[in-house]
Amino acid sequence: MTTATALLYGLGGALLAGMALYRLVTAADWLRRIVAVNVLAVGVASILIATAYRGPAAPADPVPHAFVLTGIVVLVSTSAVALALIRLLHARDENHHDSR
Amino acid sequence: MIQIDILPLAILMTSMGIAPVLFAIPDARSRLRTTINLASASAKLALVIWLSIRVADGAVHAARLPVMPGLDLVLQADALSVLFAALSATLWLLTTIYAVGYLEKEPNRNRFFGFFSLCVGATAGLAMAGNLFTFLLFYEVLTLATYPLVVHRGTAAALRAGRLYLAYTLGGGMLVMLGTVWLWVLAGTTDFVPRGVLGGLAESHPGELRLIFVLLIAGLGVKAALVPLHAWLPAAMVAPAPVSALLHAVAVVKAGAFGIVRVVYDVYGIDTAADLGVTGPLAAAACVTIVYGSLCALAQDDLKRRLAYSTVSQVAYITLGVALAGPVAAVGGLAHLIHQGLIKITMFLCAGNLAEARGIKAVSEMAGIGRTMPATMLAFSLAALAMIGLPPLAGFVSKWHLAAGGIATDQAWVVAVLLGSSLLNAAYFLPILHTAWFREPAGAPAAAKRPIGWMLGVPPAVTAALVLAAGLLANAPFSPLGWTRFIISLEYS
Amino acid sequence: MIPADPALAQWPAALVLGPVLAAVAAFIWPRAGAVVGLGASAATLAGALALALQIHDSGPIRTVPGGWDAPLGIAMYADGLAALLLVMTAGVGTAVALATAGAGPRQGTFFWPLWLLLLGGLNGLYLAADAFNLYITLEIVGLAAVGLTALSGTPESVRAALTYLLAGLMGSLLFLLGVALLYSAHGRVDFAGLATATAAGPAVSAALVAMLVGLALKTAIVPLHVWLPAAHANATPPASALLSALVIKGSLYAAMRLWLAVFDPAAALGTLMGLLGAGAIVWGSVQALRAPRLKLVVAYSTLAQVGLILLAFAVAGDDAAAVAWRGAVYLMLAHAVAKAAMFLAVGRIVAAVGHDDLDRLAEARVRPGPAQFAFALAAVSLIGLPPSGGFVGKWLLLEGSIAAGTWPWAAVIAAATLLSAAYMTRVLAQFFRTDGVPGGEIVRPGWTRADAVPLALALAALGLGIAAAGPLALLAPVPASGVTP
Amino acid sequence: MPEALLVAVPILPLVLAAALALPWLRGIAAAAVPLAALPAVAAALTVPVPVAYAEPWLLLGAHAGLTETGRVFLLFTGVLWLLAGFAASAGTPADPGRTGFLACFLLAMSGNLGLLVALDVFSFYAFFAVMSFASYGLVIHGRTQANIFAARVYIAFVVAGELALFAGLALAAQTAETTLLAELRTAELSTAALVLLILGLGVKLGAAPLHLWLPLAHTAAPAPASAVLSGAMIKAGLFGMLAVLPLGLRALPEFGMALICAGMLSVALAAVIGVTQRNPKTVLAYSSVGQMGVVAAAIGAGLLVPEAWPLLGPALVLLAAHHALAKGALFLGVGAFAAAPRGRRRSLVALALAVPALALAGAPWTSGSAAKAALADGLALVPTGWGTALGGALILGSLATTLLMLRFAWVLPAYAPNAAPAGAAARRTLPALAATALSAGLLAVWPFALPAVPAIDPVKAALPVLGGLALGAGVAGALRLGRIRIGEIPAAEGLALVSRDTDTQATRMPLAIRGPRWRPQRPRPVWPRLPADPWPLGGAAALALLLAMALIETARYLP
Amino acid sequence: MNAAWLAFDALLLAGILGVAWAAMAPGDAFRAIVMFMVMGLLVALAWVRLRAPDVALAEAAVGSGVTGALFLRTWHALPREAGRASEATAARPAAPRRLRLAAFGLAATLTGLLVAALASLDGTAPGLGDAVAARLAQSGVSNPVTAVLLNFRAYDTLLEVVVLLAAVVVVWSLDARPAPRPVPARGPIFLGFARLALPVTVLAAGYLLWLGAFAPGGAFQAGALLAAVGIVLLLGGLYRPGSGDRRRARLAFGLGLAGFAGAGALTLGLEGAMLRYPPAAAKTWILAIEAVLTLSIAATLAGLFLGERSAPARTGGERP
Repeated sequence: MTTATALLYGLGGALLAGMALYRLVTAADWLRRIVAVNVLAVGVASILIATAYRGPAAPADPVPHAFVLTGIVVLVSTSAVALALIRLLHARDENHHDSR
Repeated sequence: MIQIDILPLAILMTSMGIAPVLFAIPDARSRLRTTINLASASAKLALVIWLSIRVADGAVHAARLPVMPGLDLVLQADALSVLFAALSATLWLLTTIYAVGYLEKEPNRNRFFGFFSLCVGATAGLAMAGNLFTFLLFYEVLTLATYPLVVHRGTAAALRAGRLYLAYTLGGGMLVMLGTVWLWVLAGTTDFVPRGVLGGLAESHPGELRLIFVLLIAGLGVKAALVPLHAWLPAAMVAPAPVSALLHAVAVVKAGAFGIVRVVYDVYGIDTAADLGVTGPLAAAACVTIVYGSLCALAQDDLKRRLAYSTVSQVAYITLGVALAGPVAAVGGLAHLIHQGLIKITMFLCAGNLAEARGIKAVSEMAGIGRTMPATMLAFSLAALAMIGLPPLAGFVSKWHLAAGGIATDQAWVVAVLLGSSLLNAAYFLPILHTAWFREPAGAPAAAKRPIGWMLGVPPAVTAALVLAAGLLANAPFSPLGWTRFIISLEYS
Repeated sequence: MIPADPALAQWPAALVLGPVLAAVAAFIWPRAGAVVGLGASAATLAGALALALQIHDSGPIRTVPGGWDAPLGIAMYADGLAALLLVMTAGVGTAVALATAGAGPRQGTFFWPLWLLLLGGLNGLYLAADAFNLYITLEIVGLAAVGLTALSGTPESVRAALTYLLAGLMGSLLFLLGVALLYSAHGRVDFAGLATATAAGPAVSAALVAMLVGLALKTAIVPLHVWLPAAHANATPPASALLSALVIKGSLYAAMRLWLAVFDPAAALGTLMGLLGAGAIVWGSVQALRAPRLKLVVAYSTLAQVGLILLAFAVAGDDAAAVAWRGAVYLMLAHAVAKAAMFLAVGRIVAAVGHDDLDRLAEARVRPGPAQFAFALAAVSLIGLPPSGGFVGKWLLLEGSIAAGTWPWAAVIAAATLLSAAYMTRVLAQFFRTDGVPGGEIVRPGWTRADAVPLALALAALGLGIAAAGPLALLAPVPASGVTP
Repeated sequence: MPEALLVAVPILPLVLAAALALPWLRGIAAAAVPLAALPAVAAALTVPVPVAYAEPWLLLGAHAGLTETGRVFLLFTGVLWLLAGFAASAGTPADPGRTGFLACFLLAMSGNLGLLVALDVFSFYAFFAVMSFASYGLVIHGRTQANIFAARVYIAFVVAGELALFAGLALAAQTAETTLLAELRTAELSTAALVLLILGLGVKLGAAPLHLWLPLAHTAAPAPASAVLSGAMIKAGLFGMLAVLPLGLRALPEFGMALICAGMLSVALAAVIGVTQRNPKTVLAYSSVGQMGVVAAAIGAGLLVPEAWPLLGPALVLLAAHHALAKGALFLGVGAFAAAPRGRRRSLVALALAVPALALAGAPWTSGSAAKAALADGLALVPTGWGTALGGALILGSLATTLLMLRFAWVLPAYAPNAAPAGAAARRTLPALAATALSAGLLAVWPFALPAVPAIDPVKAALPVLGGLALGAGVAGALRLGRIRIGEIPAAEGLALVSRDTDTQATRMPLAIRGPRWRPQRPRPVWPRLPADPWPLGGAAALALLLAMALIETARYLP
Repeated sequence: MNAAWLAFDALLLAGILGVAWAAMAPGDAFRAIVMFMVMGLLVALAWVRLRAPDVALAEAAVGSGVTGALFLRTWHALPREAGRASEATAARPAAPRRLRLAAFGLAATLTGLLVAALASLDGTAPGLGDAVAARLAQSGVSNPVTAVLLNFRAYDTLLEVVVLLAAVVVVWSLDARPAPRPVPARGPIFLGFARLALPVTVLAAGYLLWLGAFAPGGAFQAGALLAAVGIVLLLGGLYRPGSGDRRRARLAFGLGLAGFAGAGALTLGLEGAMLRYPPAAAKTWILAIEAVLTLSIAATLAGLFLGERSAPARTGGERP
C-alpha cells in the first residue's frame, strides 16, 4: 500500500471481509448469506483496488481493475445461481407443506 | 524391462485366466463349466510337473513386469516354488472334482468356481513369487478371492465368519505390507535369494531388521494361524467342505506358512535370522501354537471345528521346522507342508462326505458310521493315524525329521513338545475312530441323504493313498521328502 | 521449455476451447447433446493422451495464449502431473458420458452442457500457471458442479447444491483474497514469478493460508466437509460419479500445485495438513461405518480417501517427499477411477433393487450380480489392496513416510486401510447375504450393456495397479523442479 | 526266494486284511486267516541266518532280515499265530464285528511278525505300531463295558508307549547316527534315549508297574486274541529290548537295578493279586505279569553284569518260547473249554490244560524247568547281593506260578463267559491241543534251535512246585477251616478306581479348553441425522482452520 | 487538502461499513437488500475516488444494479407470511449463541491478522501498470483496462464468459414447479416510464460499448444496461416471448462465448496462439468480440434474472 489512502481503503476492505465472514457463518437465512458473500467480495475487491492505487497523480494499475471487473461478473453469475436455488428450494418447501 | 516366460505365466493363467470365463458361464451350463474346470486343472498339473522336471534340471524360469521404479512383478520357479505349486496343482484337481460333485444342485456355482480358481491361481502366484513384493500382491489376492468362498452360503453365520476372516487376514496383510515397504526402504530390494539378501545390514541395523521380521511374521502368522492370530480359522468352518479343504490344505493356511519359510530362508537367510536371534522366539511361538491348538481341538464336538484346531496345531510344525534353524528340522517342516496338506484335505473331504451323505456334523453323531460308510471312514482313519504320526504314514516322516532336527541342533526340548502334541492328537483323533468303528449307532442310523458318487468318493481315496505313499515311499527321489531334501541342500549348501 | 514442434504448443489451449465450444453447442441444441458430449469427451481424451505422450517424450510444455508472456500475459503449463490429471479427467468423463448416454434421456438435456463446461474448466484448471486464471477455472468448475448436484431435482439435492454453492463461494472468495494479497505483495500472480519472487512476507503467508483454506472448502477436507455427503449422496449416479471422482480433485490439485510450486509453507503447516488428513480418515470411516444408506457410505468414503491423500503434505525430506507426492497423485488417479465405477455401480444397484437402504439390501430379491461385482472390484482399489491403483498409491505413500522416518503417518495409513476395509465389507456382506430374503426365490438378472461401464472402470482401477510404470514415469520429476512452470 | 519269503511274512496278513475290506473277497480271506502265518513259520525254518536285505525307497530306508534270535522268535510267534488264527476263524459269519475282528487280527499279526524281520528302526517301529494299534480291535471286540474300559486303558498305554519308543528311537538314531537296530545296540546311547526305549518297550512287555493294561486286556479279549496277546505280542517287547539294549556289551548298573526291582515287584504283585482272581483268564494274565517280571529281572541282571549275558540270553529266549507256547495253549484251552459242551470233551480239555500249566509252574522235565535252570545258571554269575536276591526271586516266581496255576485249576470249572463263543467247538479245541502238544514237545525240538539246554535237576525243579502245592493246599485248608473269604482284588488295581462310564468318556475328553469364540455384534447404525442446515458449523470450522493455519504461519515472523 | 480527502475517505469508509453491516444484519430482508444496493453505490463512489472508474461503473451497474435486482426478484418470490418457517427468510432463529460468539472471535482475530499482513506491505511491489503502459500501443485500444481484459489477459475474460454461460445453464436447468406466482400487473406509470426509458437506455448502452475502447466503459457495463432493457420489456409484458423463443434465447446466451472462443480457436489456427490478434487488426477484433459479447451478456443477464420458466407460453412438467 503506497499511500495512506490506499492503506485506508485496504484496511477498510479487510474490515468488510471480516464482517462478511462473521455474518456469512452466523446468518440463519440463505438470502442473508448471499448478501454476506457479496460483501465479502466487495471487501476483497477493495483490497485489490487499493493495491492498484498509485496516488492522485499517477495512473492506477489496470490489472487489478481487470481482476475486479472479472470478479464482479463471476460473482453476479454465482449469485444468480444461488438465488435461483433459493427460489427453487422455497418452491420445494411449498410443495412439501402442500403435500403434508 | 518386461521379461516374458511362458511356463510360469501359463501356470498362473490356467487358473487365473479362466476365472472370468467361469464367472460368465450361467449356472445352468454346468457341463461346460466342469469341462473347463477339469481341463484347466489337469493342464495346470501337467505344466507344474513339467516345470518341476525343468527345475530339477537346473533350468531358470522367470517372468517379470516392472510396476514401480525398482519394484517388479516377478514370477520365478525355484525348487521351493515347485514344491508348493505341485501341492496346490494336485490338490486343486482333486478338490475341483470333489467340488463339482459337492455343489451339484447349489445356486451361484459360477461365482463359486470363479473365485475358486482365482484362489488357486493366487496360490500358484504365491508359489512362484520371485520377491516379497510379488508375494504380498498374491497374498492379498488370495485373501480377497477366498472371502466369497467363505461366505458362499450367505447365511448370517457365514457372513460373521467372513467378517472375522477379513478382519484378521487384512490386518495381517497390512502388517506384511508395512514390513515389506520398510524392508524395501532399508535394503532396496525384496528379492527372494537363497541365504538372504540383507548382506551387511544385519550388523548395521539389527534393531530395525528385528522389527521388520516381527511385522512380517505377525502378518504371515495370521494366515498361518499362529496363536493368538488363529481365531478366524475355526470360524471359517461354515464354508462348504471343498473350501475348508482348500483353505486348510493348500491355500490360505499354507500361504502363511510358505511365506514364513520364504522370509526366513530367502529374505533374511537362516544364518542371519539366527544371528539376529529371531528364530528362537519364532520356534517358541510355534510350540505354543502346537500345544494350544491341540488343547482346543480336544474340546470340540463339531467335527470340522476339531479338524480346524488340529490344523492350527499342525501347521505350526512347518514354522517350527523352519525356526529350528537346522537342515534336518527344515526338511521335516517343509515335508510337513506337503504331508499336512494331503492328510488334512483327506479328512475334510471325508468330513464333507459324512455331512453330505448322512448329515453328520458332530463327532458324537458318528457312532457306528464305520459300518455304514466304511470306505470314507477308512480314508479318514488313515489320515487321522497319519496325523498322530504313526508309521508308515506321511505324518511320521515329518515328525521324525522334526524330532531328529531338534536333537541335532541341541534343542531336544522340541521332542518333548512333539510328544505332547502327538499325545493330544491321539487324544482327539482316536476317540473319533473309536466312535466310528466300535460304537453301536445310538438309535436308528441317520438316513442317507444322498449317495456318494464317484466325484465325492474318489478324491479322498486318492489323497488317502497319497498319504500312505508319501510315508511308505518317503525315500523315493520324487517323494515330497526327496524334493524337500533337494531344496534344503540348496539352502544349507 | 518450448517444445520442438510449435503445433504441439496449441494442445493446451485446444483442450480448453474444445469442450467449451462443445458445451455451447450442446446447450443450444439439446437434442444433439449426447452426440456432442460423447464426441467432445472422446476427442478430449485423445488430445490429453497425445499431450501426455508428448510430455513423456520431451518434457513439459509451456504456452502463452495471447502471445503476451507472463507476468502481464497468462501462461499455460503442462507437465506430467497436469497431463496425468487431464487424461484421468477425460478418461473417467468419457466413461461416465458413455454410461449416461446409455441410460437414455432420463438424465435430461442439461447434463451435457454442464459436463462439458466442467471438463473445460478442469482442463483449464490443470493447465493454469497463473493464480487469477486458476481462480476463474475454479469458479467454472464450481458452478458446473453445483448444476450437476441439483440435476436430480429432489429437494434434498437442491438444499445440498445450495450448501455446496455457498461453501464453494466462500472458498473461491478466500482464494481470491489470496490472489489479491499475492498481487499486492509481489505485483504479479504467475506461478513462475511467484516461485522465484523473494521475501515471503506476512502478506504472502496470509495469501497461502487463505488459498489453502479456500481450496480445503472446495475439496471437502474434514471438518470443512459439511456440504459433501448430502451433495454426493443425492445427485444422480453419473453426477455423483463426476463430482466425487473429478471435481474435488480439481481443488486438491490446485492446493498441491500451489504448495509445491508457489509457496514454501512452514513445516508445521504440513503437519497440520497431515493431522487434518488423519482426522478425515477417522471421521469419514466412522461415518461410513454408520451410514444407513449405500450412497452415503460411498460419499463418506470419499472424505476418508481425501484424508489419505492429504498425508503427503506432511511428509518432509526431499526424496521421501517426492515418493509420497507421487503416491498422493496416484491415489487421486486411482480414487477417481474407482469412485466413478462405484457410484455408477451403486446407480445400477439402486435401479435394480429400488432403494439403497443398507439394512434392507440383504432382503432384496433382485441381485444385480455384475453391478455388485463392479462395486466389489472398485472397493478393492479403494481399500488399497493389490493389484490396484489404490495399492500402488498407498505403497508409495507408505514408502515415503517410512523413508522420512515419520512413523505416525505410516500407522495412519495402515489404519486407513483397515477402516476402509471395514466399511466396504459392511456393504459387501449385504450383497452376499441370502438368508434374509423373505421366502421368495432370489432373482439374478444377468448382464446388460449398462453394466459394462462400471465394470470396465473397476477393472481399470485394478489395471492401474499392474500398469503403474507408465503413469509413474510421467510423474518421475514430481515434485523436484517438475511442477514449477 | 528267501527274500520273497521274508517279505511275505508281514505282507500276506496285510493282503488278507485288505481283501477283507472288499465284500466279494471277504469269504475267501476269512477262510484263509489260519494260513496267514505260514510264511513266517516257513521262513523261520528255511531261511539261513543271519540274512539282511535293504530296500532304500521304503520308508526312510528299510532293512529286512533275520538274526539268530529273530529266527527263534519268528518260529514260536509264527506257530502261535497259526494256531490262534485257526481258532480265531471259528466264529460264525453272523457275528457283526467278525470282519473287523479278523482284520484287526491280521493287522496285528502282520505287525508282530513284521517287527521280527525288521532290522532298522523305522520298519521296526512301524510294525510295532501296527501291532499295538490293531490289537485295540481285538481287546474291544466284545463291545461290553469291560471290553471298552479295557480297550481304553490299553490304548492309553499303547499311545504312551509308542511315543516313548518314538522319542527313544529318534534320540538313539541321532546320537548313533544310524538307523540299524544292530548298530544302535553297539552304540553309546544317551541316558534319556535308554530310559525312553525301556519304557516304550516295557509297556509292551507288561512288567510292573507298566502292567496295568495287561490283565484287563487279556481278560477282555476273545481267547485266540488273548493267546497271541500274551503269548506272542508281549514278547515283542522282550525282542525289542534284546535288539536295542547293549546287553552283554556294556554294563548299565542303574538300569539293571531298576529292571530287577521292577521284575521282583511284578512277581510279587502277580502272586498276591493273581490268586484272588475268579476269572481264569485274569489269573493267566497275572501269571504272565509274573513271568515277564522274571524276564525283566533277567534283563536287569544282564545290564548289571554283562559277563552273565552269554548264559542269560539263550535262557531268556528259551523262556520266551516256553512261555509263549504254554500260555498260548492255556488261553486257547480256556476258549475251547468255554466253547466245549459239558461232558467228556470238556474234561478232556481240562486235563490237557494240566500239561502247560505244569510247564509254566516249572515242574521237572518240562520246558519251564529247563528255562528256569538255564536262567539260574546265568544268574549264578551275578555277584552276591543282587545274585541271591535274583535267585530268590526266581524261586519265588515259580512258587507264585504254581499257586496261580492252582488257582487257575480251581476257578476254571466255574468259568462261564457271559458271551460264550458260539459254535465250531472242534476248531477251538484242536489248536488248544496242538499248542499243548507243542509246549510239551518243546524241549525235544529245542536243541535244533539253540545250544543245548542245561541238564535239569528234577529235585531242584520240583521243590518250588511242591512247595507251591503245599502252600496252596495249606492256605486253602486254612481258609476253609477259618471260614475266611477273600474278596477279589479288582484287576488293574490302580485303575479300578477310575469310573467305567465309558460311553461318555470315550468321546468326551478330560481337558476341555473351549476355543475362543468370536461374537461379532453388527454395529446398529444409530444415525445422527445430518443437521438440516449444516452450514454454520462448516463455516465456523473454516474460520477456525483459517486461524490455526494463520497462527502457524505467524509463528515464522515472531522473533 | 490531503487531510480533507482523508477525512472524506474515512467518512465514506465508515458509511460503507455501516451500510454493509446493516445489509447483513438479521431483520427485514427487503431492508437488507436495499442496504446492499446502497452499499454498492457507495463502493462505486469510493472506487471512483481510487481512480478506478471502469470498476466503479461495473459495480454500480452489475454489482449493485443487476445483483440487487436479482435479490429483489428472489425476495419477491419468497413467502412473506410470518409463522411459516422457511429457511430462506429471516423468520428462522439465528445460529446458536455459542457458535455466534465463537465465529465472532475468530472473525475478529482473523481480521486483525489480515490487517497486520496488509500493513506489513511496504509497497515495493511494482505491479504491472508500467508493463501495460509500455504495450498499450500494440494492444489496439487505448483504455488500459480494456486492453488488459480483451488483449493482454483475454484468456481470463474468455473463461469469465464461460462462467457466465455456466451460470445461465445452471439457472435454466433448475426448473421449479409449481410455476412462480404470476408477476403482478404493472401500473400505467411503470409502462410510461418504460416507453420513455427504453430507447434512451439502448442508446446509452451502445455509447458505453464504443466508449470502452478508449475511456471507462465496455462490454460488461453496456451489457448490463441492455439487460435492464430486456428485463423491463419482459416484466412489463411489452414483449411476450413465444415458446420458440427459448431456443433463440439459448442461441443468444451461447453466441458471445461461441464468438469469443471461436475467435480463440481462429487465432490459435492463424497465429499459433489463442487470442493473439494480428497486430494491425487488433482493434477490429476486439470491437467485434466486444459487440458480440455485449449482446450475449445482456441476454445472459436477463436470462439469469428471469430464468427459463418465465416464458409464459409453456406449461411445467416437460422434464421428469
